[in-house]
Amino acid sequence: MVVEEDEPPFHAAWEGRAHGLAFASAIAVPGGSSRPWIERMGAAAYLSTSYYEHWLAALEARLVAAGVLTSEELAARQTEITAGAQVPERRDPDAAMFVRSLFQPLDIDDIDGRPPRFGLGDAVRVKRMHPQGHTRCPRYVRGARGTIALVHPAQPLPDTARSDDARVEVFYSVAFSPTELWGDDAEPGAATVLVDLWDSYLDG
Amino acid sequence: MVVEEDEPPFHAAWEGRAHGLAFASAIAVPGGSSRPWIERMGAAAYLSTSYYEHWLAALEARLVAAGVLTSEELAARQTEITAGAQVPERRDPDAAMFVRSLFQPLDIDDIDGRPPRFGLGDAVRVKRMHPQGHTRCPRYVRGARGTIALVHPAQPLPDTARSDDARVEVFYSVAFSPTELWGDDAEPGAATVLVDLWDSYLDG
Amino acid sequence: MGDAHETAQPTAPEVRTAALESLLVEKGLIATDAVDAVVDVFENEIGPRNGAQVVARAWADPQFRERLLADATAAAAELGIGGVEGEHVVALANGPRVHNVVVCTLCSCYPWPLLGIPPVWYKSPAYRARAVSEPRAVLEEFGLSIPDDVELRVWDSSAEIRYLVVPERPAGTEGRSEEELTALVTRDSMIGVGLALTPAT
Amino acid sequence: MGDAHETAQPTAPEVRTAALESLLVEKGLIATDAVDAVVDVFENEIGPRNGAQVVARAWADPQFRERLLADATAAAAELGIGGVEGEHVVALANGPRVHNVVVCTLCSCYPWPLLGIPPVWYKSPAYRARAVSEPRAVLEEFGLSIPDDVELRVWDSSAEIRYLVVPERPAGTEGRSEEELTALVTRDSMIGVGLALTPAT
Repeated sequence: MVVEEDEPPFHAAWEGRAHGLAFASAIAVPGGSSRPWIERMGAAAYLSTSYYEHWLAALEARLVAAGVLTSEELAARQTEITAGAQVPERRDPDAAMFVRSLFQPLDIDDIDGRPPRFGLGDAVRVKRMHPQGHTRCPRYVRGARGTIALVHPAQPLPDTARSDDARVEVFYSVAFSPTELWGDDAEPGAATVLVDLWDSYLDG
Repeated sequence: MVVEEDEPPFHAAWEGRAHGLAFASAIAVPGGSSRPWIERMGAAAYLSTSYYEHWLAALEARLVAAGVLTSEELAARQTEITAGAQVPERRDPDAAMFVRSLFQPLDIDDIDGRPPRFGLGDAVRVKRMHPQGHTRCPRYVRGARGTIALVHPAQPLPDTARSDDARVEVFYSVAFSPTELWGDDAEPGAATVLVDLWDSYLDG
Repeated sequence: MGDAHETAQPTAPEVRTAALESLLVEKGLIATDAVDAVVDVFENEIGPRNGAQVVARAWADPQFRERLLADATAAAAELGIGGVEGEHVVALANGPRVHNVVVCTLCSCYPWPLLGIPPVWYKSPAYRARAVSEPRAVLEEFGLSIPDDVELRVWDSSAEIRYLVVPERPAGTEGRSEEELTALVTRDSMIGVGLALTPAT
Repeated sequence: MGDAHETAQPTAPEVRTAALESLLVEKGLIATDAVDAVVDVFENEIGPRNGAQVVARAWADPQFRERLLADATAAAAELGIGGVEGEHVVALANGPRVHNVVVCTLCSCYPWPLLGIPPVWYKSPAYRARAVSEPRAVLEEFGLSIPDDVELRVWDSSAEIRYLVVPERPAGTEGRSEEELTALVTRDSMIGVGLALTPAT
């Protein structure tokens, strides 16, 4: 691991602006969470660019897909910025106040969903699967047997967030033994890997 | 799929030279097959460079690791080439003849190895594993159940080729049903996926 | 496919960011001071000091510790700490027989209100892959040796819970103020790749 | 980690190749004409025409077909075809109920002496991933529809066998010479992403 001492939150001014753009928009940035949009970058681009470049790519893609901006507008404005154009300013103290409120304790209502199919200690097996779109089921646990360690309240299932069939599900912290995941290549020593997995990923 | 009409074997002269360098060396290029060296490039570099750039990276790495060249020599020569230096010539008709013979039918001796543990039709399960180095066991079959469809003669196991414990093993074409591999996400239609897997990857 | 090396020079991210902000301001969809506010929040208001206050309170107040382990979101809110990416927090208590460490293998989920922006190593493909496959080797690189008989629990925060590790209270801190205790709680100790500082260090 | 965008401009591959050849020649470890020979072999001697000759012979000669399906390496050698990456070849016969297609998911293994250098798409991450997970969709993109009741066999050549698909002999080719038949056998039909040409086409 390469660890940076006294690492700042943002390594360049643009990173902070990019972070801010994702939250400060007067409209919700369309298209749900940014993660599925980041995945559309493709593995080569994803792995060879930095964290905030992923954010930027997702922001651009979502705003273009929603019709808020066009690629041509973006390209033209980039040319103007390169030529020295300044970013215009617009003040809206209420918007600034609202954004600050997002980083204070929030009132979150519980979401109704089907009751959990599994309880603490139940043995489960993660389904083998190969979804085309975004999923929150990591490959390294697919097909593996584990045990329910925590049951969490229902939330919107990210896999279906952008589909017509948006679902709400409970999810679980599922405990796996390292040898179940990695066979003889598991590291020695007492260990448990706990992965948060949604109800529909699991078989009893 | 993007398919190129009338695709040439090499898309640029350097690709042919790079291909040739891998076979035409008077010494065997050290370090076994190039694949483990290509994997050392890392995923980001691998996915953002072309096939022959992978070959080049592996060639450079193997020759440097074997002490045939140093990185400094390479960098210095690259600078000279950029400045217009020509590649010197050296003729060796015997070497050229030998290289041509590699692309004629070869006399390959059988290799002795332990007899196969499995026979045609046997049910097997691919081990879950997480090897640190090169392996020929694709992730998408790990943990899956299949059936032996072909038994192939023993060969050196690539996973151990560079270790002190180099092993010779038989391998099999193992037949998997798509639903075993991909669950409900399997494509409809009659299909079998056959994967060539080495003896030690399998449990009975 | 495979032609990435032939594409034009990419536009610099600072140019792309400025172009985006410029267009959104022009369309009246964003306010400069709202973007400024986000930057200010992350540069000056939220960061590991928030999590450290929560941990120090748990060390100092056994009843708060109980509430924290039962419902960390509510317990943090008692200290005015919460918000986006901290809507559902679970606290994981380290002890003599158990050490917890957190990773997000699928992206870099992180409890922002408690710990701020994740460090670059937390977002790196190497940490995200190795923390689940060879966690003891990773922790060794952070200078942390977990004996083989201590259960190492690796939490992959792949859904909507964000985890906060509650490190063990160091020996020799009896009678210290909450303020003094807070200074001992490092970011790394709340991810689980480190321990709390001892007063000597 | 994650800093790829900040590294210096990479050295062009033609410069790297020339530097390597230059140093190896200088050290007496390589001969220019040996490198020339490899380029010549792949540009002028081996390629899909070799495989096509093997397939055409199998269409024309039932006993050769039997030998090919029993030991393709030996059968190809009868025609003087063989060498590196063709040491262990298995021939897969298509038929009315079975269609075979070949991929190498781990790299791009390919029967060089029979088919030459693999095309770029065969080496692409997309083909290598999708050929095993959605082969019918991939074949559709090549213009090939495999009915749901025909067994599609996808062979992942992940070890030391190189596979040659023997396409079905097209109708209306009775009495054609081996030479004429050879012209009907495309590279794609020997990978399994196409069929042999019919004389009309």
